Amino acid sequence: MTQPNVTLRGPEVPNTPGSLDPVFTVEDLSVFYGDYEAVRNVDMMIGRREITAMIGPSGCGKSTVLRCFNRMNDLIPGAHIKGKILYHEEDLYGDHVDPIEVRRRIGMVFQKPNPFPKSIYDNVAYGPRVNGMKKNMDTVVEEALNKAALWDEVKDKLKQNALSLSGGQQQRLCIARAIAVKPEVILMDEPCSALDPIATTKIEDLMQELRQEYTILIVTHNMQQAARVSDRTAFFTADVDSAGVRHGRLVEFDQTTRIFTKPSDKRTEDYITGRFG
Amino acid sequence: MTQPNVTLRGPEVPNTPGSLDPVFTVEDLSVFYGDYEAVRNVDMMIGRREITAMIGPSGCGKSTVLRCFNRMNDLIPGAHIKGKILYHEEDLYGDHVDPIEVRRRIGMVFQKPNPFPKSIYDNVAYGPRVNGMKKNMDTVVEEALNKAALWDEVKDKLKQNALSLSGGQQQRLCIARAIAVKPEVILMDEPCSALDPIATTKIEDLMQELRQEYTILIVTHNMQQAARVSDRTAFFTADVDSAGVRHGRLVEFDQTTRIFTKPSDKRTEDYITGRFG
Amino acid sequence: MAAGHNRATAPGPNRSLARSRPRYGEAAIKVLLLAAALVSIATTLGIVAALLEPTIEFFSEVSFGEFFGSTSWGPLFSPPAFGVWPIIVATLEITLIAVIVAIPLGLAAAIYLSEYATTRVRKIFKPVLEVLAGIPTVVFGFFAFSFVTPLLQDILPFTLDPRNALSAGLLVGVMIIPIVASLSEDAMSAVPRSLREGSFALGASKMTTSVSVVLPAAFSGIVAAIILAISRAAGETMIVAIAAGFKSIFTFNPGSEMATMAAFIASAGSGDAPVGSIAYKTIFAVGSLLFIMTFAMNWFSARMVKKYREVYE
Amino acid sequence: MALLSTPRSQVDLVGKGRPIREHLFRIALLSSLAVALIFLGLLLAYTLTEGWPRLDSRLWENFPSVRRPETSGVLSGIAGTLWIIGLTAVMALPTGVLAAIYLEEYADNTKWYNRLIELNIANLAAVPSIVYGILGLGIIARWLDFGFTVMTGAVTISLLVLPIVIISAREAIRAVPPSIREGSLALGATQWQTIYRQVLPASIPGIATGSILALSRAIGEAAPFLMLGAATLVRFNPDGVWSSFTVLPLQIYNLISQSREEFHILAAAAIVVLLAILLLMNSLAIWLRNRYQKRW
Amino acid sequence: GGGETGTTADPGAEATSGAESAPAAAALAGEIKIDGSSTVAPLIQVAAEIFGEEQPQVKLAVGTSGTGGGFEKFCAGETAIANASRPIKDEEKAACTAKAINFGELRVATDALTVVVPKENTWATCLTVDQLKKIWEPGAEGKVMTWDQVDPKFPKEDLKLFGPGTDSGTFEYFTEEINGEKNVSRKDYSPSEDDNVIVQGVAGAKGGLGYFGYTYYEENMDKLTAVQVDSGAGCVGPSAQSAQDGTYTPLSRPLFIYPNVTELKRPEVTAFVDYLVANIATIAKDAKFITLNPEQEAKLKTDSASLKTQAG
Ligand SMILES: Nc1ncnc2c1ncn2[C@@H]1O[C@H](COP(=O)(O)OP(=O)(O)OP(=O)(O)O)[C@@H](O)[C@H]1O
Ligand SMILES: Nc1ncnc2c1ncn2[C@@H]1O[C@H](COP(=O)(O)OP(=O)(O)OP(=O)(O)O)[C@@H](O)[C@H]1O
Ligand SMILES: [Mg+2]
Ligand SMILES: [Mg+2]
Repeated sequence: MTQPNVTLRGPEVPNTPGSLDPVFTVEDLSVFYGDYEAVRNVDMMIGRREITAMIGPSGCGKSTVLRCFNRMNDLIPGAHIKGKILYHEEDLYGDHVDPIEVRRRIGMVFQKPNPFPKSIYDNVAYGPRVNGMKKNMDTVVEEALNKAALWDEVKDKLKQNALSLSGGQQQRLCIARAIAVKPEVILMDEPCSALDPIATTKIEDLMQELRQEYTILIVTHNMQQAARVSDRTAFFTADVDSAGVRHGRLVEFDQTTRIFTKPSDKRTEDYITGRFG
Repeated sequence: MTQPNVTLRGPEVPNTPGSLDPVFTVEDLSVFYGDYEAVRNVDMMIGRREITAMIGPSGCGKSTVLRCFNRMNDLIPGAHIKGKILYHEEDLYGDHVDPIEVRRRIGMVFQKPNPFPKSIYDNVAYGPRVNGMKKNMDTVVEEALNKAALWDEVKDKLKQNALSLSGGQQQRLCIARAIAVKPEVILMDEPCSALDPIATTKIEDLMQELRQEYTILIVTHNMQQAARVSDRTAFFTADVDSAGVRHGRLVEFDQTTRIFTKPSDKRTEDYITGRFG
Repeated sequence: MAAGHNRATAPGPNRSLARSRPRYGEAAIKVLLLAAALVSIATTLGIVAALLEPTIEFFSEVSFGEFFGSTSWGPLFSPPAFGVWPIIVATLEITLIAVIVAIPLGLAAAIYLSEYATTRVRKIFKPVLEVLAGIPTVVFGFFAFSFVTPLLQDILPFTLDPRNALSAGLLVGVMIIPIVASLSEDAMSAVPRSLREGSFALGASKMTTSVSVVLPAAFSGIVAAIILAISRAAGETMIVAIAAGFKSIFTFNPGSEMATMAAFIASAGSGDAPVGSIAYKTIFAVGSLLFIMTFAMNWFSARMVKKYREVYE
Repeated sequence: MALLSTPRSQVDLVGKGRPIREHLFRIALLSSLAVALIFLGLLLAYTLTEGWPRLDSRLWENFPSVRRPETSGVLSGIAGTLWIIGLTAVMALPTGVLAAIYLEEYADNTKWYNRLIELNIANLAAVPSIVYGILGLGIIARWLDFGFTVMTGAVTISLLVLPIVIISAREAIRAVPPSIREGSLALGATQWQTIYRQVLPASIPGIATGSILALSRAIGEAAPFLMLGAATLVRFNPDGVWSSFTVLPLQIYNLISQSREEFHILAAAAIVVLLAILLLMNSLAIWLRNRYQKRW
Repeated sequence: GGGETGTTADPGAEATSGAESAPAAAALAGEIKIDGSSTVAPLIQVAAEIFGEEQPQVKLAVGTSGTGGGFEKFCAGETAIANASRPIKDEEKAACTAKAINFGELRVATDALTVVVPKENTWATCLTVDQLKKIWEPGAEGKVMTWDQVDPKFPKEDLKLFGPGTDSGTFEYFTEEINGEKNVSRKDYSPSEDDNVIVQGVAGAKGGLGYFGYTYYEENMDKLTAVQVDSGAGCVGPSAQSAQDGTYTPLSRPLFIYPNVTELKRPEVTAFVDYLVANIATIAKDAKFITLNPEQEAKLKTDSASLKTQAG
């Protein structure tokens, strides 16, 4: 086997297997779009104040699984799950659970930066406002922009339209927007794939910062990125069943160092060594 | 430097630097979209019956340059070039040159398979028909499908709509369609990025086959793929000029083995070792 | 375990995910929106209700056989004649003339706008087509009657009644050009660029690409546009009332005056047929027939669109 | 190595006389568009020259008169048309936009009733306006007992333009990228908050444009009023929704039907007024579209 | 200047004086809906116009739904006055009674249905009722297509027929008088509510023939010739004279309005009817109608007076 070409975060990895303090516990999760079972039988745990990366070839269901964590899939007609996702022991799909409350607690950043066509200030203030927060908005906005490492760049033009920012700034604005509602978890679906290298580096640095306070889940198609930033990695792939239908599967879930140095599954090894994908 | 994680095609690489028999010679090419100079000062050569790969981060102008080779950029209002592209010593952008004739000689396969909403047969026969070929269409279609390694899979359903094929089959159909007009060169813009691993492998095998007869240029964002299939590699990147505008540039152009083992430019090295992109 | 030490940033496990405050407003709004959407259903029910009773009464007095089996129409004459064919034929003939005018012109205009015109040209011409689409049909009628018919009477070798199917049909055709053009253009613009590029990359010219790739790919949308245009033409009232007249004899001669179904409804409906009389019920019977015809066409169109929609994208 | 090179003669990239056919095709397309536009021009020129002698303040300051065609005007028609359009705007636009929001944002179109609503709207858009006249006569004037009043006319016309408003509003709403909705929902906004604060503001220009075009269709309608027996000689302006009225297109229809030449000139002049109102509304729509249209 | 009177500027005084200075009798207001025959409409429209100049607050809406349509709305209580080019039918009376609507009949003018041919037509100066029947009876449909079939002495010119729509009182009256039964007619003629089309159609075809109310003929005397009609007592042309004295038979006919008695309780409706009756001669002349002869006018006055007493 060729040695995988990765730079691993060495010293900062804080968790040994035993020390995982789960925010989410996924038990035998299958996700359906109508009759089509897009993802099958996933079991994994997301540790508190860790960065968990989800990697795998296109169409293996990474986004699908990610969007289960804040119930974004509810919005797709016909989408439903089997199995369980526990959020601090509470069933995320329980009857009494309000998906809107879930999304407030579990923020999300998308692949393409999607700022609202409003001012920078209003973008950040939007979340607190819809959640009924009224006072000290200025403070909230400043704090969020600060955490997203954007404050210095935009503090003089808060009233300017957010669409006038560069791609990387827009993505950081989206992160600020997510932070402003004070979530516990932030989900990120390929947050850097539309950005240039410099912006990518900034976002990666930012993730390291945020990790002090937030639990982060990131989907990426860039293995180097997964290796650079994450504590744990889940590797997904898709296989074809006897009826010829493709289903996504979790192949391996482990500490990132292990996945990239001693994967226990042949498919993981093939993938990270670039033999396919 | 970490060793790049690539599998190189060893023995079959036929060309030593001196043996390049150029089909295209690119001289100081700059490409503009209106006033915006998307790509600057490219010099390269495309060798006959070789596979040349173009790699680089998103937005660096790979597609832009590729589309100059069959004058597809003519279709974009405002797009124009400076510099020269010679096709067998003839200026591809000369006054007397008919872009339609150029496209007949230089085929193209796109990122997303784009079969016409017609039967499989009509898809393949489309090119020969618009080029005024009338007789022996059945033979032409069979031959093209054969070369594209698709004949066995579709020979019983030639009248079926092409959209009923799987993604990988559709992409091979698009290759067959390009072959049917008997071009000399085939341009491919990320032909596998919408495909699953198995389909990708098939297309890569097919490219090796086609290399016996055709000159192939491929854009890919997958470095492993470039390393696996190509003879020569051009590495592009984008840099920002003093006015803050991004321009694509050719950083390095060399035999694939050299690019992946001993790149002469720091940026190439960073890119292939996954430090950015 | 460090859970919950900083409540502001991490709500933690101790706060339930249940609804923090009730949201009756959301439900009320949804009901309101649904109610608005149901107005359209109520409209259809209203139309059916308005048409149904008199139509049933009509057919209890006049047999289906007479209605569809005879070619003599004159519900207000004595003895009344209820063979509906003359007005159906007139409707179809005027619609046909209109379609012959509008389909080639409309489609050609659509191809031009979608495939050839630059963004700037398109930005100018689309609104102009919209203006054409908004011109009141009385105006077209006036123009047909007082300008086009005299002109045609001068240049055509055969005689043309002062009111005739030909000039009415021509103007109905002009009226529906924008419908055909603008909806077909929408359908063609929706054809993915990748298909065009695929065709160009094979050495096809612009004309070949437009005709043999874009047109077929936009087929279902174009059919829908044409069917909508046909139903507009078939139901057009003012142009035919002004320019084609009310003579309901069974003829195919486009130079002669003829009454369409809509023209009959307009003249009889604004006239003095007493409520409850058979003549009055005839208005509703013809109205029902017209309604059913447009309904059938649109049902067909919806099926076409559905059948071919998946073909691309 | 030179042996492997393609001979120079094979590399002839000159075209083969294709351009002529291509040019003819292009010209054919362009002239088709031109035919439609020439018609429009001819029509405008014709009505303008016909109506020119009467295009003065008499037209919009006087009520119609059968005794003195020379002082006769169409004031009551203009006023009636404005009343109808105003009321239609008030009734049809909100209903249409709300229905469009329902269909785009809430309706699950795997449900049969939502598909029925959609099919029904497409169908209503094609129902001839004279049939709406029957609806107005049978249901609104008689059954609901609204009589032959401004209200009846406005309700009928509202129902007539409703499908057009819904269809164009849906298009405008659909043009708002899903990423905006996802962004909002992911922040814990409710669905209505998302619509009210993100989707609607972003689609307002499109909705306004579509609405204006729908209303400009309503302005020209005459057939339903024919069925409603709207009075033809109305020498007063409506003073409320329960007043009698006439509308401009109906007045034009009646003027055309008069035998005296003066009235035909008057009809042409009235048409110019109607077209002027129409062009004004269309220009407003275009201006709105160019000014506020968002490119995502 | 009269600035000295400024001392009386006290709001109460001003209000009182305002009330006093309002003309007690004149200013009427309200809406009067009238609908019915399009033949009668011009007469009522002229009356409405002149009356409207004196009483601008009274809103007169005149519709032209045809005689039957007018009665329909009238008997549904939707209009105050119905215009009619024929007397009310029994069914229509029944409909009115069912809704408890009392009405009166007032003959307001006379019409002479005029048969017209183009100026180029030199042969048909006078047609007998039989000849007209030959042209218009249902049996002629598709058969009597040229003038020589009507009378061998006439040239072989194509017969092009124009007439009012089947839903008009004019059509009903003409068919009854010529073909012997209401609404019995050949169908292959060009019907039109729009008399202008009849004028243009007849004037534009050498063999054209049409019929409509006398008013339209008067307006288009330059283009059309009125055919004399022979009902056995010799050829008589349509004119005010012949219509009034009854010699223009069988095509002269009375025109009516039917006011709703209950509506007459409204002062503005009474005022309008009064005005119409008082000025009937001028109005009819102004509207180019054939005026009533003195006896007919006297009857109109007594009829309207008795209606007013009914209304109380
Ligand atoms: N809304 C949907 N309806 C039906 N099928 C869907 C839907 N969204 C995704 N899928 C299917 O589910 C599977 C998993 O898709 P998903 O988007 O989760 O993959 P992914 O791993 O995120 O891929 P990528 O790397 O391309 O983003 C795919 O086969 C996809 O076609
Ligand atoms: N039609 C166009 N008009 C204007 N600018 C364009 C157009 N197409 C591409 N560009 C710009 O040109 C630059 C190069 O784009 P290009 O598509 O060639 O990049 P690429 O290397 O193919 O990227 P990717 O890997 O994302 O496909 C980019 O900045 C892009 O925004
Ligand atoms: Mg994804
Ligand atoms: Mg590209």
